[in-house]
Amino acid sequence: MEVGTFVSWLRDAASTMHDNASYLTGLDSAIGDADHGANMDRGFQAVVALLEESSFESVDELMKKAGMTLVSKVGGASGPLYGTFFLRFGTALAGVSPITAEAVGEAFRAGVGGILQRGKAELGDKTMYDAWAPALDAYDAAVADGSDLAGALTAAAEAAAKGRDATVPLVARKGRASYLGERSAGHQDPGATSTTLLLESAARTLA
Amino acid sequence: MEVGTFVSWLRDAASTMHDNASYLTGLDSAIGDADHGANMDRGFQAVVALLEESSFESVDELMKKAGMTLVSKVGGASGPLYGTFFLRFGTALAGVSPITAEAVGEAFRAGVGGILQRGKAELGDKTMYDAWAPALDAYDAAVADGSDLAGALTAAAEAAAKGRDATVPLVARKGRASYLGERSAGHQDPGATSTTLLLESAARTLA
Amino acid sequence: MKKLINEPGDVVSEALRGMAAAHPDRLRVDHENRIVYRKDGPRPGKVGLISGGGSGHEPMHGGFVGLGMLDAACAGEVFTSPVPDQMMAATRGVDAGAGVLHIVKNYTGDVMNFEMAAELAAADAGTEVLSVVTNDDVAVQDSLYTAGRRGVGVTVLLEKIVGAAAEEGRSLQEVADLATRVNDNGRSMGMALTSCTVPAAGKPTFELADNEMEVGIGIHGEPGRQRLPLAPASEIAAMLVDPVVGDLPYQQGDAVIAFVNGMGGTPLIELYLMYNEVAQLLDRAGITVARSLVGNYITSLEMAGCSVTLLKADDELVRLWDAPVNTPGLRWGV
Amino acid sequence: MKKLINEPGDVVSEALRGMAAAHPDRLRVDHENRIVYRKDGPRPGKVGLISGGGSGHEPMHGGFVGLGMLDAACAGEVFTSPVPDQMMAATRGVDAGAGVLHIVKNYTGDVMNFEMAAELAAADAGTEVLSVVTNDDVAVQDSLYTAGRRGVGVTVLLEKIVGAAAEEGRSLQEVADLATRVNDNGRSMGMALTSCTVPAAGKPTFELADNEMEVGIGIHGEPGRQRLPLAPASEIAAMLVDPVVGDLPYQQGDAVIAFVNGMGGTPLIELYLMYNEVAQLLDRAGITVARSLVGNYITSLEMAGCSVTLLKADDELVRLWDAPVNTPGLRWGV
Ligand SMILES: Nc1ncnc2c1ncn2[C@@H]1O[C@H](COP(=O)(O)OP(=O)(O)O)[C@@H](O)[C@H]1O
Ligand SMILES: Nc1ncnc2c1ncn2[C@@H]1O[C@H](COP(=O)(O)OP(=O)(O)O)[C@@H](O)[C@H]1O
Ligand SMILES: [Mg+2]
Ligand SMILES: [Mg+2]
Ligand SMILES: [Mg+2]
Ligand SMILES: [Mg+2]
Repeated sequence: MEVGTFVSWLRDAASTMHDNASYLTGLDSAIGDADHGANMDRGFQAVVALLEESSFESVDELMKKAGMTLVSKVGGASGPLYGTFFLRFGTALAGVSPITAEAVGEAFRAGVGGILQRGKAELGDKTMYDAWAPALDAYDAAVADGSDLAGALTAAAEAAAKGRDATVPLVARKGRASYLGERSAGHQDPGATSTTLLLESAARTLA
Repeated sequence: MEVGTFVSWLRDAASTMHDNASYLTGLDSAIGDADHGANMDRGFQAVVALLEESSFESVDELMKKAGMTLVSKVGGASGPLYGTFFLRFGTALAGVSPITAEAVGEAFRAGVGGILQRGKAELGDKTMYDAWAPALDAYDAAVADGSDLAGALTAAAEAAAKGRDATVPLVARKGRASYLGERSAGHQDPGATSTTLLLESAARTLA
Repeated sequence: MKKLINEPGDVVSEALRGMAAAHPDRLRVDHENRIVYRKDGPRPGKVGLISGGGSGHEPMHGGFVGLGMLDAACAGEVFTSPVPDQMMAATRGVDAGAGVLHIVKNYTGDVMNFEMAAELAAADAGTEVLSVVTNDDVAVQDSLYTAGRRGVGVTVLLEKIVGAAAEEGRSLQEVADLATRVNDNGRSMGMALTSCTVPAAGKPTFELADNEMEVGIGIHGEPGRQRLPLAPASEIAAMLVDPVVGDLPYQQGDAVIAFVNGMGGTPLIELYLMYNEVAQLLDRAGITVARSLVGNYITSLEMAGCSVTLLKADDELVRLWDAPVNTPGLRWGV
Repeated sequence: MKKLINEPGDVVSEALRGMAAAHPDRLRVDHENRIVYRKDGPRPGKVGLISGGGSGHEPMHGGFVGLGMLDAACAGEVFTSPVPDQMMAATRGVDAGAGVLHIVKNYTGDVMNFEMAAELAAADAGTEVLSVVTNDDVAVQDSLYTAGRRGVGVTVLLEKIVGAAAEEGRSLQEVADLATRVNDNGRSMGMALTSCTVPAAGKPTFELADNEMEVGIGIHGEPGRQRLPLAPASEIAAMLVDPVVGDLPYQQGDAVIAFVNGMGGTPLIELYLMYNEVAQLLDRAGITVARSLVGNYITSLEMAGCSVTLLKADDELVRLWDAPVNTPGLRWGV
């Protein structure tokens, strides 16, 4: 897989975040502070600006720079979390060639590990981790089943969507929604939603 | 006429202002600062409290004290104006006995003179003077025509009401409404309205 | 009506109790007469400065009582001038032998009540009283044929500057002349994004649609001269600055104290943003900002909106502006 | 959305330009990095204090930069934590050889971004960095199993007190220990009468009916723990004071700094009225008010509402509270 493929992912993710900005902010209004859409959009627009300015020789360089851009431009909870994901994802791919479905799986695992380490969320805390964790499992299972990258990412995106939906009834224990206590139940987590969008974008573009 | 008759006027005026407080404040919202009803109500409630506490030997004493109470409790533009009216009204009746329709006419003239002197309004400035001036003229004309006190006050109240209605199309040149310029046209002056209520109360009670 | 209050009729007296409790070191409150006094006054030989007006403009006036500013402030009901009894009591209370200046905003009610008080105080105690009436609001047109212009933002700047002059031991006439000079050199204009609600009235004084604003408002929740479509901050700034600059007029090379004031419900982030616009407009007009003030100082309950005040300032005015002041609302140098 | 703004995306940078223009004598603003610096810093040998957070809480934090308080403040987007780059730049900018304390409010985003910055700053420049995380909001329950309590009103008091200690030349560890002590002795609780509107969102974060209020809100326009019928100020005061007093707990004989804070859209007249209620409740509980603060200091855009913060204060904390401070938001003694 070429650098260009990953560039496509980032561009597609950026336009997805842009199109869904007010949807994500709306979700964040209910149980947060009404900025998640603006945050994701700002961050990915900065990634697009990065793509305009620089060209990248390797996927790991591209992904690390994208991660650093997200860290530098998003802020909030999602900035360090998504930023760390891409940083670790890129680092895991350093020197790896060719980039196989297995290699992407390793990078995926490293990225989710970063989110876990930064955010210290557990499954069921009603955070983006509730989408990332099942997505990673589904990806691994698919690859183990002999699926190609496209198939594994599709499985991951579907699992993320299920995880996202499963956040609705939960009472939040991490992030701003946790301040609401019981009142956080009945609302879909914004971060789990943006994670699903990101993985759906990956399934559309990385292949 | 007895002190008691004038006490009845003040009591009736107080309950009239109380009942019309939000009506008057509503008028003052459109072209002023939304307090005229509260001001009149507060002032006349204080006059009622005065009547509960003290008894009065003479009409002039009663009216002067009522005027001082209004000055001390109302504030705003209407406090000094109505206060001065009653102060001058009372002063003009000092030592006058019996209190005839002519004597009340003199007192009425003195009171309106006080309003004019304090407020420096001219006819057509869209103030309470637009109710007071025609009321005084009508009173005088009625007395000249041989009318008794009740008849003269009824004529005065009717003329005040006409004067009040005539304030509607005017552009204000005095008081807060003047800040609105042309936008003050189309609204009835709150002070001209409370003046009319006060004179209608007089027509009901002084006889 | 959504307010942090108990009974509408108790708002003023309870807020005064809160002020007294919050500033026991600096203020003394006569609750009976609703007068906020400087704790450390009156200082023998100093001209006494009193002001007052309807409540609902906080921190003005009670929050401007203290060293280097007012000696006393009379609080009326919300948006209703205080009564002569209050002003007489305050005049007596601050008279330290050098006379008393009444700082009156030009509203019919305030002017008449202060006038009655001055007449009575002169007759009564023989206290020498002079008055200055502020009337800086350029939104009021044809003011020659009407009650005239309203006193708004300049009142704050005047109370500070004249307070410093009184502190220096100037005579009553000198203090009054300075007050007149400040008023003559100041102009203001305001606008509202929302109405406010007088507690006793219980509903907004006027209704504005989501895409409307009132331009040319005063500080009593009264509607303004014009209802206009909502505009960006840069355009609003021009709508306020242009008539102010054109009125005095302020000219290229002039130095000013520039004051962007919030109406009570507008947060500081927006006021700083407005100040950025105002500073740029002044810069383009060649007007230098010698000093600035940004914040909620002369308010209209919870109204959202702002006003711009300019005061042409020579070295003396700037020096008096910089002099120490210790009030709940303005404090520096102490 | 009715605000005095231009483009929603430009609110923060334009407000920072306004701050810089309004306080040229005291502040220096790095617009690129959105950092407000003390003009006269860094002072060699003094521990550097930096804070920061989302914008929309003005005057916090930029308005608390200056002598006796912060050395720098990083401004994020509205309600969004600033990014590590800003904090690293500010850390470098204020490091005068004695190390830097990061004052962080306990929000996942703020904590993670400051953590990343501290890691990077340590690796990068070898600057010694300690952090204190404020978490005084008693409205957050079961905080052991969650992200914990929010940092709210105590942050303001802490920045003042710890700023005074840093000014005295204390070591980084001493300053950090004091910060921890202040946080440990402070508790807060807030409520809202209205929601606020994040400029980029364009509509209110939540909707409240005319007869409803939210109790247990934070400072990001987030809904609170409970939606309750609107109540008189006296009942609201009890709803805020009781959980605060009961939590530490503050006891009969304790002395406190009492802080009634407005959320941005509540005018001072209501805050003083609330302070009157709070002072009475404390008095009844036998708690002495050593010092008080009433005003809009840690806000949530134009939200109407208030919060109550108590800080148990011994003589040292009171002395540090009284020490000179010269910032746009708090000023005395200078
Ligand atoms: N500790 C955490 N671990 C994982 N994800 C988290 C954590 N805290 C918050 N999040 C995610 O971040 C999302 C909110 O992001 P955003 O609104 O951009 O930041 P903020 O909460 O600072 O405003 C939440 O919906 C949640 O999915
Ligand atoms: N100069 C004046 N002469 C006579 N009446 C006046 C004058 N100015 C104002 N008024 C009257 O006062 C009324 C308003 O009274 P009120 O609302 O109680 O006081 P304020 O205007 O101070 O709020 C106006 O409706 C008008 O009739
Ligand atoms: Mg958010
Ligand atoms: Mg009125
Ligand atoms: Mg009034
Ligand atoms: Mg946020």
